[in-house]
Amino acid sequence: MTAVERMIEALLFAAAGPLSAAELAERLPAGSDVAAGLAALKARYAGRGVELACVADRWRLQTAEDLAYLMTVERQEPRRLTRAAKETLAIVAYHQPVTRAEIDLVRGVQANRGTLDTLLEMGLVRMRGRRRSPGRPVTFAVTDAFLELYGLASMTDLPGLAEMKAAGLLGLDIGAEFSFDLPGGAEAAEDPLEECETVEFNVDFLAEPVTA
Amino acid sequence: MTAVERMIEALLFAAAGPLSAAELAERLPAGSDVAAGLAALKARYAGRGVELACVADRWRLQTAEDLAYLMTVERQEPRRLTRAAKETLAIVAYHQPVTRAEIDLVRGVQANRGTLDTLLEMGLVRMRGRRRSPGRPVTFAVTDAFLELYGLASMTDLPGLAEMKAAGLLGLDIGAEFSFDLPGGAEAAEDPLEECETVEFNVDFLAEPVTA
Amino acid sequence: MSLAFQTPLDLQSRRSLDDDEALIVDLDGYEGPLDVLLVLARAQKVDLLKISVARLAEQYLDFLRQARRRRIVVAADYLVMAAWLVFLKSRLLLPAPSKVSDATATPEDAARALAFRLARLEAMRQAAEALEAGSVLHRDVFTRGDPTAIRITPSGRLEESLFDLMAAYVDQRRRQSERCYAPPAAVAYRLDEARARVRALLPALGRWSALSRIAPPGADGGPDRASCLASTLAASLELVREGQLEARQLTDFAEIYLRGRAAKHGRQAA
Repeated sequence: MTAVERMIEALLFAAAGPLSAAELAERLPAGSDVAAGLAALKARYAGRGVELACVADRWRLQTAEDLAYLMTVERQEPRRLTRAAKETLAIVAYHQPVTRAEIDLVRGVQANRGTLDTLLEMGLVRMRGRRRSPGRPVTFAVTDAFLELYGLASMTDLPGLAEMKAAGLLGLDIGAEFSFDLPGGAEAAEDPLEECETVEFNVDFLAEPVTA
Repeated sequence: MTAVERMIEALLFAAAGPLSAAELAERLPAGSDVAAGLAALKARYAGRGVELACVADRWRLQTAEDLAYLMTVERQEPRRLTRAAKETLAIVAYHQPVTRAEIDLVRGVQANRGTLDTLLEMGLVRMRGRRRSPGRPVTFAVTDAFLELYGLASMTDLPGLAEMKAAGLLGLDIGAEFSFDLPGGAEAAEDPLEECETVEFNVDFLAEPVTA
Repeated sequence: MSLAFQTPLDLQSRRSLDDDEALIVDLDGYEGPLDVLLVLARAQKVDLLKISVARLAEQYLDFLRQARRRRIVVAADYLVMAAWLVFLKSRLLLPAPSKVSDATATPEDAARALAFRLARLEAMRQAAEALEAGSVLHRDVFTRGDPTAIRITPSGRLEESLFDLMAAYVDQRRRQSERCYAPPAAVAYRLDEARARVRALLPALGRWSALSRIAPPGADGGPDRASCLASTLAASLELVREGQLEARQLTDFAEIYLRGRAAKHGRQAA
């Protein structure tokens, strides 16, 4: 492989779009034989998973057409939690066991009902029990999958107030009155869920009016 | 070139980031020998303008390092890290999991809070857990993004790691007591996280009246 | 350790320090005493683990002396280090105590610990440089450049960071605290002020006067009119009870009139 061929290969690979022979020549050392390099490169890539194509007088590397099925099928968006989901998850983590009404209290908005359900479906949050308070609302807690996602050994490893301060997330404006209960710490009295309840978790909306 | 090699080549070429062998296997026909395909591909690309590299245990195609001078258009100066940030990053990488206090101990200064936070924000460092020691300080470790940025296949590929280990330089326990006999000490080896956490954590803000 | 030779060595080091003054003038360039020590230790050009701490101490004190001569304000931690080094050096120069108590660290241990810390910091600095010297993404090596090409994202697994989670939590709590309605507490016209004011006005209250004219008008930032009226009325009623004032109201909701009772007022003034 000639030096020019290598350079053309690297340039085409890293370029944001197809490059013409003239554009390549500009970026290569003076006197480089671009045409010969392109021809050699085209021959080298023939029949490979990636090919050198010339479109409208511009050159680009592209995946072989017959392998397109590999690409289209596997195209996937990166999965990130939505902001709402992340916020709800954070509240559950820092205040568990927590009821829907309490989540709404912190989030301020009538939390999108779907958000908590999404987290339940994703297995990051689970129903934990029923608070021994009027309406016996269902309480929620995070799951082992949550711990895994964030690389935590246990809930006591969740970064706390001091770490938030250290990370500069808490300024002086939120000072003395900012605090939260330690996850797994002070537990409000609650009963375990009955078996049948775990299946149909949508039932708990019946409890809402009382706590709201 | 085998069919598997072609497919791996096409997949890596089209991927937005490095792919692990397992991720490749998922997308290839059942029974494909991914390891052999990768090895063959790596040999094929050796010395070319584009090379196959292993970073953070995953594979990616990248331009040859010696051709960096050609990439004037593509070069985006990575966000400049300050000297303190680079040093902190190195300390986290070579000592992980490591606490803030330990980073300060190695550097010999009360770190500017912002340094570690910048690294956290950039995704080069993450919180890992809590040290099982008094105060349960949060520990930090580097991320895969760190390995990808510096082109390291794994944590064992850190430059000079073996030599430092052999020289016993990676211990965190030594040096903490170097304030022997000196009142006040030159170094506070104590962890500052402890106090405020235990004091402020047990307040349950949810117990406050709902509507103020 | 051949301590006898330390003094001449120190003189040499002082001379060499003077030669490259530029190196040590700027205290701002250093990140704390350990950083200074490391720079000085490098000048000894030996394995940091085998450095002469006694000599290093002398160099360090020299450095501080120069900084002071240039009237650079030396931070406390530099001075603490200086004190510690002087102490350590004196301990190193003393003959070893005959009975070695294994509980306390020996000066040699302390010197070794310092040397270790210097070596470790140096190792980390070199590591940082080595990392930077490697093939850094988007500086030395480049991945596929075309953003419009068909792309495959590496995995479908969730990628979240604890930092984001914490930030999400704190954001909400901040918003929540901003949402809390906290009306400014009304400023009340204090009763004792009202009392003092009415008392002071007593001599002028020879005739029936309307409460609304006696009460202060209220002001921006101070107590409002309603509070002024209420407090003045309450204070007046106290004075009525004490017999210093008379009050009357012709009908419900009508204006209240006040009048001083001259006799008692006279006695009060006396």
